[in-house]
Amino acid sequence: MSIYLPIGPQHPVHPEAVQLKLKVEGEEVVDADVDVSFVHRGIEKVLETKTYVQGLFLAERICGICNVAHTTCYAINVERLAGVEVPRRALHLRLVVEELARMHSHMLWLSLLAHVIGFDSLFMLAQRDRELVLDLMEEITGGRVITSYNVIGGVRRNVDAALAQKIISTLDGLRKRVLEYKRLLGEDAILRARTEDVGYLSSSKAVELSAVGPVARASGVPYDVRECDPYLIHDEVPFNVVVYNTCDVWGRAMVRIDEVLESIEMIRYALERLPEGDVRAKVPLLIKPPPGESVARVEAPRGELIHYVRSDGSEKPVRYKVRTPTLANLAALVEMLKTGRKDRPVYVADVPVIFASIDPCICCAARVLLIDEKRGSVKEVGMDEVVRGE
Amino acid sequence: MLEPLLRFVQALAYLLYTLLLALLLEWFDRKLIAKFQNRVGPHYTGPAGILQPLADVLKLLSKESVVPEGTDRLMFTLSPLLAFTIICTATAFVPLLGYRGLVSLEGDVILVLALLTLYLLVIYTAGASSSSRFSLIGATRAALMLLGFEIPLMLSCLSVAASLGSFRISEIAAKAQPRLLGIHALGFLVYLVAAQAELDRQPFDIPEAETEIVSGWLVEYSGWRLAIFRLSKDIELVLLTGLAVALFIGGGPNVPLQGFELAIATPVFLIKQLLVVFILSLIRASFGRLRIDQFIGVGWRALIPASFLYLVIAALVA
Amino acid sequence: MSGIEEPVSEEEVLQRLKEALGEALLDARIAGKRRVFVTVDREHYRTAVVALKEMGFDFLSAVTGVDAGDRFEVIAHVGRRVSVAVKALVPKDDARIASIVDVYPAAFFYEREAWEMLGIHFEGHPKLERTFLPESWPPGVYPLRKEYRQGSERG
Amino acid sequence: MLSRLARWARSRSLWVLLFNTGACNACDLEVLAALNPRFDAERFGVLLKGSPRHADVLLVTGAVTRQVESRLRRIYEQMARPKFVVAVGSCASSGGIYVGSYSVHRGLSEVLPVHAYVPGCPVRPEAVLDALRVLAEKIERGELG
Repeated sequence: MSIYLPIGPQHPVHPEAVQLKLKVEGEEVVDADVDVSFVHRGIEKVLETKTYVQGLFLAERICGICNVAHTTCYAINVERLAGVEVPRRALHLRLVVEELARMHSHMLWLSLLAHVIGFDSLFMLAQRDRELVLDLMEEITGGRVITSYNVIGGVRRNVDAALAQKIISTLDGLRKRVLEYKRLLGEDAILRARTEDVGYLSSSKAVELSAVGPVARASGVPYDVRECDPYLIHDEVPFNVVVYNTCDVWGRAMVRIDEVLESIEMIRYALERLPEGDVRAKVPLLIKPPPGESVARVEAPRGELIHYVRSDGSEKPVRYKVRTPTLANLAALVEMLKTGRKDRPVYVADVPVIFASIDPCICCAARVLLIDEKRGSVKEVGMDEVVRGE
Repeated sequence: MLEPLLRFVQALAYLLYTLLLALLLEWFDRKLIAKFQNRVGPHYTGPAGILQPLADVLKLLSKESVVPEGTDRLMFTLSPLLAFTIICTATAFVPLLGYRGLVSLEGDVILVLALLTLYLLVIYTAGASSSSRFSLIGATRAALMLLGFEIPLMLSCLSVAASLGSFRISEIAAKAQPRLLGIHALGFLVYLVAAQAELDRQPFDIPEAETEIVSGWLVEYSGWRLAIFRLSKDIELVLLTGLAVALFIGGGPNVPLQGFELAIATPVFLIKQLLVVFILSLIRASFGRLRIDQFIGVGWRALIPASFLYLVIAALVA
Repeated sequence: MSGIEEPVSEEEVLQRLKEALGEALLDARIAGKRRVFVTVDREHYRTAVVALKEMGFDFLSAVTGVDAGDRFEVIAHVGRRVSVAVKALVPKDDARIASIVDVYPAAFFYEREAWEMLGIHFEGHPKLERTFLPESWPPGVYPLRKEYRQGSERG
Repeated sequence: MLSRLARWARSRSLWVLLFNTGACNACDLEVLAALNPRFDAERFGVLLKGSPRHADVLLVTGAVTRQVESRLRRIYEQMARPKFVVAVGSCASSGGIYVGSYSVHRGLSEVLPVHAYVPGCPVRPEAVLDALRVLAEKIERGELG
């Protein structure tokens, strides 16, 4: 018999809807499958009915957290297709906003992880410090979360010297807070107890399942699109790819924290060498790129984001394919849910922590269908039950 | 003839005081947590938001109380009332007024501890009786947690009672002195940790319906039933902090007060209670949540041995 | 897994693909920095993917399904540094192609998406099932096909 | 007199439940931000609750996808009366940027009775608090619930 207890995602622990189907034996998860149909908004179909400029605003709303990555990728894709030359100053500013978005996304993730573990003070403090980053993004682009900063051919608003200085000084203040969180992650007993050895993904599996972003880098795979396929001015800006090989949730947390520190340095570097010149190339509103296809790749906060566009010369794309980093990590997620480290099985109460660790960006009503083999009952409970329940 | 009427009025007044104290402590706890999290907390409902708990309770009382089908209606209605009465009777023995409580018996320490355990059993039936299978699991969690902290709670209370030579709370309260805290520090610590677990607060809030994440036995309750459960939870906080003050820190001031008891002893007791709430809130604000298997580990490996050690110390000291 | 062993230069990739596939390569070109586009017919799709795997490409980025009007196209994007796109042409009336899940397990979800959206059947895929569309979606209706009109499945 | 007291209490203690029906989750972030130390919804007695039984206000974000619709209705039915629904963001208000897609509704009002709309794509945390304040004032004046 199947009992439904539909509970809304009362807290966007997992901001998007996915249903994990778990086979459990008592406490331990034996098998898992994923259903991501809740969030399907048919974006790729709608993109085919929009002009390139209209599509920019839709692409921005594929994911609310890493929308800067989507617009950067979309803009690069269309610029490469149409052969548009973007002024260097715009490349610097795009990098600054992209790294700011990475910072706010990682700090949001830290607060969500804290929430899943019930550490609400860390949730509140991480949220408060994230507001500083959102203030900067609002001042530069006009928007807190969705910025609409990238346009085809450059960026919409300029950054003067005073604002650049303000950004650098604000980020210096933020640095101390982030180092504080790094120390906390290293020392807090309960945080470590809930994250170490949880959500194990071996390096070989991370490579085999083509995992991306912090999930891969925490399992020793040094894959970062900014370094492997530099797109903006990443080949000039010195930064190091953050890699840990603890292969667990704790490792992913440390990767994300270190990346925030890296981003602060990258932003300082980009702002201190801001070249002169305008920020936007002249591009016709009804841009008609020549027939052809183009692939653009960007390192979104969650990992490699790839866009593919096919054009037939008209003002609308024939096909616009978007593969989000979360979809790439789904296979890795299913793997993590099934196999814990040899001496430590995956507990049902770990599921939400593991799920949060890939920083999912697919809409989640967080349903878990527990197929309890012993009792043979199928029970649909909210993921957040699982956080506390069995 | 007048005697029973007077007793009744006294009891009613004491109950009213307990309720007010419960709402005050919940407000104090929420304000403290907010301050620890660099927030303001309840602010606009009454001066500094002090009426917020009252507003919450009144709102719940005015809402529909849904009884989902497939629920054991009798138990679903009875358990909140049972929980409330048990907790209130237990609080009657604690000297909330500083120099005395409502009633004082020889051996009421044991009675209060027994009522506390009974209260937990009622919570189990509350979870079991509501239709959602899941709250049954939440309830079994509550029972499972019992193993972890019930023994340390009892041991710490009984050891301090034994060391001070009396099992009557008011007598212990009179004998206990802040300076004694040095000797009974371990007992006080064990008591606080066990109380935090009994109250289902971080890091031990595993079965209970937390504000953000729903689960556990409270999930199906709404309306007046939920209001009564929340109130009994607040009164439980009053009870445990009152007990902590009475047994470990000492009741009212020891100088004879010639009739000013109510004006001096009660505020002093209240301030000491707020102090204990401060400690519990600090614990709640600085920890995440343990998994149930980790909690049982902490309970059996650390809490229970510590309480036995304290028993030995208390016996030697007395 | 220390560094990344895949070949670095576009020319080298193109050269080795030509050796592996010879005239089966209908079109092969370098489409910009770190971009190689290769087109093969349906039969050589798997051989091209396997050749890339042997070259050291261990990362499958995505599998794209395209309804190009008169035919379907399945494109496998492979590679961390150089992004190689292997395009296979699939006739519309017989929309079948070999699955590459055994070569790159990550294709598991990508091929399911292409199947669900365009109806291209991937032979050898362990679990071609509904992934993104709602449960109430009528089978046999593929939204990303050109002839599909919005809401027509509501009938 | 009793109903005035009940209205006072209901307007001061709005417990909310957030449900994402297929949004890009930018609105969810901003509702979440309404709880953080800077905006602190708890000042108005607003708490985020997990169970529909405990919640008074259902905050819905996202253009209601067809797949989530049945669950959304079920959650609404589970809430104890008086209950209120707030459409957060232009997706929930009118289908937003996804209008024309085969898998979404043209806004929440196609599915549930809506008591307040929060404009914005994404909404700002202040707008969410403002909507809850407007709702609270309406409840206190007795126009709602």
